Amino acid sequence: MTDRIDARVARAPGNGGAIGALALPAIVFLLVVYVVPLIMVLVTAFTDPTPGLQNIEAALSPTNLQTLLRTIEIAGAATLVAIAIGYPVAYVIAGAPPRLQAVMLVGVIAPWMTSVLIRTFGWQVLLGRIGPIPTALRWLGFDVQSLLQTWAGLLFGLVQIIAPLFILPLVAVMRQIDTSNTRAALTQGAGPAEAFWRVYLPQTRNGLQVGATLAFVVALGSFVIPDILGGQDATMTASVVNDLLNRQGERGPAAALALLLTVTIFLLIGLLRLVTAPGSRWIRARDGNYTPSPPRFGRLRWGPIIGLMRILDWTRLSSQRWILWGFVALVQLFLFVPQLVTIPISFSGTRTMVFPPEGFSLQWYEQFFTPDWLGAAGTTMIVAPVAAVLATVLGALAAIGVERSRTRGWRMLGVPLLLSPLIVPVVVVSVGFYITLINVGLYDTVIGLILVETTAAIPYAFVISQAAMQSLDPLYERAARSMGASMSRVMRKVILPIIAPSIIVALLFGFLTLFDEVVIPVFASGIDVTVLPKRVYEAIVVLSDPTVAVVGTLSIIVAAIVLVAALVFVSRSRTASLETITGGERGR
Amino acid sequence: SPASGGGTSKGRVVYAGFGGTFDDLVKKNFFDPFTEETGFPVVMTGDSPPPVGPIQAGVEAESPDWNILILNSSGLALCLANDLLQDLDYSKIPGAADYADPSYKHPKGAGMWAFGDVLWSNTAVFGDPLEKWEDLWDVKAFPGKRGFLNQAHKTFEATALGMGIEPADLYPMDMDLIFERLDEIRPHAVFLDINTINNQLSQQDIVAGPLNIIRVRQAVLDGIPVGYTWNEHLVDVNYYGIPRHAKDLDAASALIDYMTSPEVQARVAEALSYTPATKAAQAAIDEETAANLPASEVTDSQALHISADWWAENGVEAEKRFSDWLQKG
Amino acid sequence: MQNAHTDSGALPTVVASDSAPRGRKGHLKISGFSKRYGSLLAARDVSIEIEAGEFFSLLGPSGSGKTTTMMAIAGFVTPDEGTIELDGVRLDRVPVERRGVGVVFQNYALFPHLTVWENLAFPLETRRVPNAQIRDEVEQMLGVVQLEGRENHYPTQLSGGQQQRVALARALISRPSVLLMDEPLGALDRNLRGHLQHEIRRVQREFGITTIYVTHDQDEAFTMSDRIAVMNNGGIEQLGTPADIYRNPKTLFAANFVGDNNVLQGTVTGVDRDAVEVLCAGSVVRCRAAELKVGDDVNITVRPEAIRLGTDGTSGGNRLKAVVEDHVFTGPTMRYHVRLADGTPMILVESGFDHSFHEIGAQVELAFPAHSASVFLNEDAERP
Amino acid sequence: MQNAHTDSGALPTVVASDSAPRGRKGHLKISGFSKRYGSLLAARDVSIEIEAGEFFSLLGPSGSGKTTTMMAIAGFVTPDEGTIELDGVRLDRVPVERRGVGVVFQNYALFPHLTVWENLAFPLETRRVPNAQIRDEVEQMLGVVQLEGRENHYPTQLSGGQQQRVALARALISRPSVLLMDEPLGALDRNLRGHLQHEIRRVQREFGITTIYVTHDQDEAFTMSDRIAVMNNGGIEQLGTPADIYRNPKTLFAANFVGDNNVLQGTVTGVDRDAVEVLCAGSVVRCRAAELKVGDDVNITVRPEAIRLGTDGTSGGNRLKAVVEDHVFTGPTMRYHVRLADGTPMILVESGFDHSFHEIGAQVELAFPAHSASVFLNEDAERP
Ligand SMILES: Nc1ncnc2c1ncn2[C@@H]1O[C@H](COP(=O)(O)OP(=O)(O)OP(=O)(O)O)[C@@H](O)[C@H]1O
Ligand SMILES: Nc1ncnc2c1ncn2[C@@H]1O[C@H](COP(=O)(O)OP(=O)(O)OP(=O)(O)O)[C@@H](O)[C@H]1O
Ligand SMILES: [Mg+2]
Ligand SMILES: [Mg+2]
Repeated sequence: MTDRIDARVARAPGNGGAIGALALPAIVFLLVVYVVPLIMVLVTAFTDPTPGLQNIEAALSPTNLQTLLRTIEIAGAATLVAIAIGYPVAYVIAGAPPRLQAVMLVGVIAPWMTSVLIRTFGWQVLLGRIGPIPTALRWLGFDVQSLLQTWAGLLFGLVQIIAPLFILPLVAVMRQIDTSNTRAALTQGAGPAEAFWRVYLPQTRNGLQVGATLAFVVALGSFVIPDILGGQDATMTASVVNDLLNRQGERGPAAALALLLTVTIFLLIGLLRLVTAPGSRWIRARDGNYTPSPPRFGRLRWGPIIGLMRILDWTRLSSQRWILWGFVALVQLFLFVPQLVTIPISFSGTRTMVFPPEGFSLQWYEQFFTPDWLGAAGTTMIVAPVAAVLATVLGALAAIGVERSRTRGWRMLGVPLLLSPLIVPVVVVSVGFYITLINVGLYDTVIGLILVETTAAIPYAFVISQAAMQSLDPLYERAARSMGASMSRVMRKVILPIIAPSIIVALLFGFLTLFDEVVIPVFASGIDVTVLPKRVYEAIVVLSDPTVAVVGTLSIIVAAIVLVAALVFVSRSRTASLETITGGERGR
Repeated sequence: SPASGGGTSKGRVVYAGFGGTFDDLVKKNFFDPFTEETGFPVVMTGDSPPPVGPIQAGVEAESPDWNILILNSSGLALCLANDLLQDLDYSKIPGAADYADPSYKHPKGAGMWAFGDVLWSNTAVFGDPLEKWEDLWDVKAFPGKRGFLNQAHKTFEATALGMGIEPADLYPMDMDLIFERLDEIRPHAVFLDINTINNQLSQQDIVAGPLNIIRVRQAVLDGIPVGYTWNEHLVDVNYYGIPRHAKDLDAASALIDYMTSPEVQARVAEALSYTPATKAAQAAIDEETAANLPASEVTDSQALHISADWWAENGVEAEKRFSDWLQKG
Repeated sequence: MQNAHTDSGALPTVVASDSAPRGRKGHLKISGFSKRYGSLLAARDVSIEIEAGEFFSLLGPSGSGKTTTMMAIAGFVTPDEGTIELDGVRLDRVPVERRGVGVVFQNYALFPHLTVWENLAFPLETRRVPNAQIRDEVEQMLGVVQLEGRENHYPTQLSGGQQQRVALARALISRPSVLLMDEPLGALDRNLRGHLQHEIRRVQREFGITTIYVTHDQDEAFTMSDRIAVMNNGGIEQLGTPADIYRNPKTLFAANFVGDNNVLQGTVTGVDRDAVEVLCAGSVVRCRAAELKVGDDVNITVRPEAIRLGTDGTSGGNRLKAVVEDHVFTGPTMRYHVRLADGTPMILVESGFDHSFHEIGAQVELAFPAHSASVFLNEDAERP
Repeated sequence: MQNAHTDSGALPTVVASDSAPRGRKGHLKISGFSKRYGSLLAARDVSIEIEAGEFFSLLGPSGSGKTTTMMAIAGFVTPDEGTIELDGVRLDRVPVERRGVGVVFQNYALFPHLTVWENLAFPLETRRVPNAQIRDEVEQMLGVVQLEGRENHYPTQLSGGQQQRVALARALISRPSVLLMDEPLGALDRNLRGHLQHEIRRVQREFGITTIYVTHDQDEAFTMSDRIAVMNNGGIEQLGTPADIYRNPKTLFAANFVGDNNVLQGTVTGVDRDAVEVLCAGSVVRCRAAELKVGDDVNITVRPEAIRLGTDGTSGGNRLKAVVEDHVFTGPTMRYHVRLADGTPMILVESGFDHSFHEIGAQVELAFPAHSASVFLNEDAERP
């Protein structure tokens, strides 16, 4: 395949090589706002307190390596669980009629409307010794005390956070699959389960890979949840970094450990091939022509599983759709339950946050409608949307540039850079943000916060738009060009409208991410500029303030509004809408 | 935002507290009257222990967010080790002259009061409260999940007492021995930040452990079935310090002056259930109140005073080893 | 995953075991099949009985319900009404994978993650054919569809035509008792299509596979089929042998859809036992007998090749005067577009290697026998 | 954003301004065009000159380089060698959107986010045609392709045939000076195809649009084209008018690919000015003159429709005895498969409404004139 790619094409008619320059704004933005602070932090690994490699040596201590291993273990386990519960959900969503599909997708995304912290708080309530889940388990005769500070508890929390990240890309890929080949398998004597295993599953490999990698990476870098739900036996490396940095002031060792974590994540991703194998359905030939790429997925011939599938088929169990639907309903419930807990607690009569709550009062609502909370909410409603729009514009342009440029440099430079804010644990760079913002006089300002928060949303915007571009048949662009449209007109009238639903999804994702982003504001905003997540963080982690339950309840209402809006959007935009959520055209 | 007071002309106090019930009480009883009296608004942020990383970064950038830090002996040691604090001008703190003990008067930290951590336990689980630290290690007689703070400070003392060491022989502490004991309790315990411990106490997820008396007492008031003992309660001092390069020094100084003034010190016992730092204030406490204060005349026989000296000397290493131990998993 | 029967144990199965003798299996009977999509009746009251081993074509324009009917046989479409029986077994509750029906899908439906070889081996593997035999059969099949040397390519690496050949091979390889083909040769060029038409027929005869073949190409349907059903708007317009349908269309639609036809409008002036006489373009035209009465408004259809052309009078039944408007060389034929005196356009075809040649503008006389002219009442004079 | 040329100001542009008179634009000249994909020569030394207003077809089997050649004209494929000129302007450095070339893509390429109406309006909007005129032209075009009432549908809501008609309309609507069509009618049924063939020709003539038409359907190419290039393996086998190619094939490939043909093997026994005599299946067959010498091994091709068939001797040049093996009714013709005495199979076609009928097994005599038999040296006896 390598002989097909050739930089010579820059002179050829057709798409100009210059289209890659669309990636430039995002790249420059990230270099300035992201890479510079990051380097400032990482450099301290070798300079603080004295120059040398002692921090690196310390970071490689057996304890740290053990923690790193545990981090991978936990993140891996959470990812596996997310796959196990997320795959059926994605499958059902992809096969559902458009309306239902929209509802279910919103159902997957909606939990993101509620702060991670609030959900974690929900889990705390649900999983505690006298919480509903252990109580129910005891009632069933299991010897459980508390699920808090156990692996199980941690997995509950982590999985709930990462499941949407896994599900959404997978749905996008599944929607592209032409189900007639599953039908063909049926006519060839394979039952539904066998056909699924041998024909359907292999075709979803791209989505599995991207989704699982995203989920895994986010799990690897998390620390708020493991701290609260996992306890000391589930300490993850990012927690240690945070601890060293925040509580012990050991900046050099923290940077060294952060470096270790970052390198590890990059290596793991390299193994998972997110960056190296973008999974495009099209291969650019040397003249900028496109040919479909050969599949990157092989066959699944795992004898015992095929045997199992045959048993499922023989017993007709695989035809019982209600089993699948029942399971999916349970998963959706699982995704929603922690924030539902906040509704009763928001009416709690006392400060103690227990479930079921004691007494009844509206005091926490009164508390929320004070300048303290409303100010934070107001700032959030400026910072999150503006940064999300900025990130989406930059990310989408970059995706178009990277995907349509014939110069490989854009991809090789752009993809790792654009994804790095997702990959490098945010706690690492946040200190850098703090220092940089102080130095340029933007610390504790709305503009400064918008700039640095934008970096966190760019990867989502990029990944989602890129997926859309990869499945957008270049033929449309050719057709438009042959009708006299300039490249800019093709962008405006063809590419952007076709991938518009994906861009809206990217925008939504960016907004939700930032609506919930706590680590960056904890560092990059000071006393005067406070955003809701930071306020929630303080309320939960510091103040034990049930006002967070009010925030949780209100965000459920906002999520419901978004759901209705999404439905309206779907019914308005007819064919385009979900048809193209991350893939331009129907399976061919 | 909390800063809506602004303080453009007059300056303001930005205070790094511990959060939770404690900060609520401080605000209600001291900061609100302070603002009323002096016109300096107080912005409160909370985290426990103090966020050394951001403070350090702020100090290095010569523009820390905070101008008042509340510290215990371990926090003070940590800040000193990183050279984050500036010398206090005691000439502007007349109240300090009346300190009951010279240890309250640190060059970079003005003592406010003595506070205490007690052994608490869930009475719905155990009936009567546990009585001594050894009970905490007796997982057979008293099964259930224990909750400790995720810091060496005070956890070490509780552990040492838990292995039966006499309070008089406590210092210097033998860290190796302490970690052995910690290893024993580890499977039955969680080690979390104070606010999470507080939450889990309320949610009755943990059933016993050491915790600040204010928080324990609030839980009792909230109707959570917990009891506690004054036996071998751990006593430490809270200091107010000012970071180097802090802004609005006059506001910060005014607060320290205010907090050490006789009128305020006189209210400490009632407001916080802590023992005030000045002789006059201590003398004014009646017997009945004293029985519910840490290291008061009544309870002092049962108190164990945390050694600021030991922590100043060993604090950094202790915390480091402790977080390593925690991390081991 | 496809349908929700609850009592799974008692399901009938139609797949013949591998050791059972092949041959007279595959008697298919569709009775009163109807399928509704929303307000659209995609199939209405379709009844067809197909003998074991018969080659049966569904011929009709786009959207006429061909695929719907076929998918009902395969089991992907659940009939709203009607039943389908295979060798006396009602298929209602037989799941797709046990029907023993091979399908070539309209859009190939190849497994994109498997190579050509693996695609072909798939149906054999599901039936647990031993590996050595799989190898033999796949190799043989590759030969049949002329894809030797391509076995390690993936579908996306093949041309459309090659993909369709793989699909065909894959459906044939497990020797089903019924083979359904939905326009399997649509994407192929003429020579290959001819070759494969022949191959399909050969394999079909060899194994006696009952075959239902969907096409909208009349030539293909005629060349290959024992019988044909002409479909329109979800219903069957006419069912019969190719010659029957061609020479004796039952409806104007069938007359028009199957092969080229000239349509003339006229009024019945006389009816006798052997013929109907119609006044048309100023002349009286004798047509094949039909149940009509004098005064009826009618359409006459005459096949282009039934018309002979000359400047002088030649023998034959009917005669009409016309002017040559255009002539198109198509290779084996020369096609003349002419116009009658009243302005009606007509087409006629001269065949053979050496055609007569008439200049544009030439006055010619058209002659065609009475039995080549069909006549229909004007009511159903809608075009498809 | 649109292309990477630095000196974009100096680019030649080929689009005629809207006020310029239409008509004699569109003279296209391809010289020595070659295109290589890896080791595969997708087009080799293709040279074609197409007159303004001509209807030119590329006819060839799958993979013969038709699309490649067409895409080079459109500007999507960069020639490795050779030049393409439109009205004397070399297109090398003219970007796609300024070539003024309309394209109907092989797989539609309709914009999925636009309705039929919006798809048709797109090229007009690009050229900033006033709204009122857009409305008129779109409406007219909808009529041409019989899609009135569908203007608010999205492409996914249309059948394949309807989609292709929209694609066609979209390419025609901006009246480009060259129209490229890549198998535009492949997915349509026979009647609609005929209708659209006619429409395409009408529009093409009306506006004098130079048209290059890719197809692998010989009938279509013959019916529509002024001239045809027969392509094979990336090269042009023969270029000429339909009748020329059909009657006088230059290569065995052309003889076989264009129309049905019978191939007989033989040895030259005599050469004179008017004919070549070949010994073949035991008889001497007179063929059209060719540059051969006695003793050459040759292939003879004879069109099925050139052969007349009878049990008795009929007039004509050559005579061969044969046995009827099969007969297939195709509607306008009856096709006989016969076998010569030496075992060579042959096909012949009887046309007309009333065919003669010969039973399977009947002894018949085949007669065909010398000028209907082409003869080729045996070297190039490879099949495509
Ligand atoms: N799943 C479906 N939902 C709604 N309408 C359908 C569905 N499947 C088919 N139809 C409609 O039913 C009618 C018959 O469709 P069918 O596919 O059987 O036609 P066809 O004869 O195979 O046409 P073609 O030659 O274009 O393949 C069409 O109008 C089609 O739009
Ligand atoms: N981008 C490409 N990369 C590699 N090979 C290509 C590419 N495009 C075309 N080819 C090859 O070049 C040859 C000619 O292809 P082309 O598409 O021109 O054929 P075609 O005559 O249009 O065939 P069809 O009738 O199947 O459309 C084929 O063998 C094809 O596989
Ligand atoms: Mg169909
Ligand atoms: Mg092509």
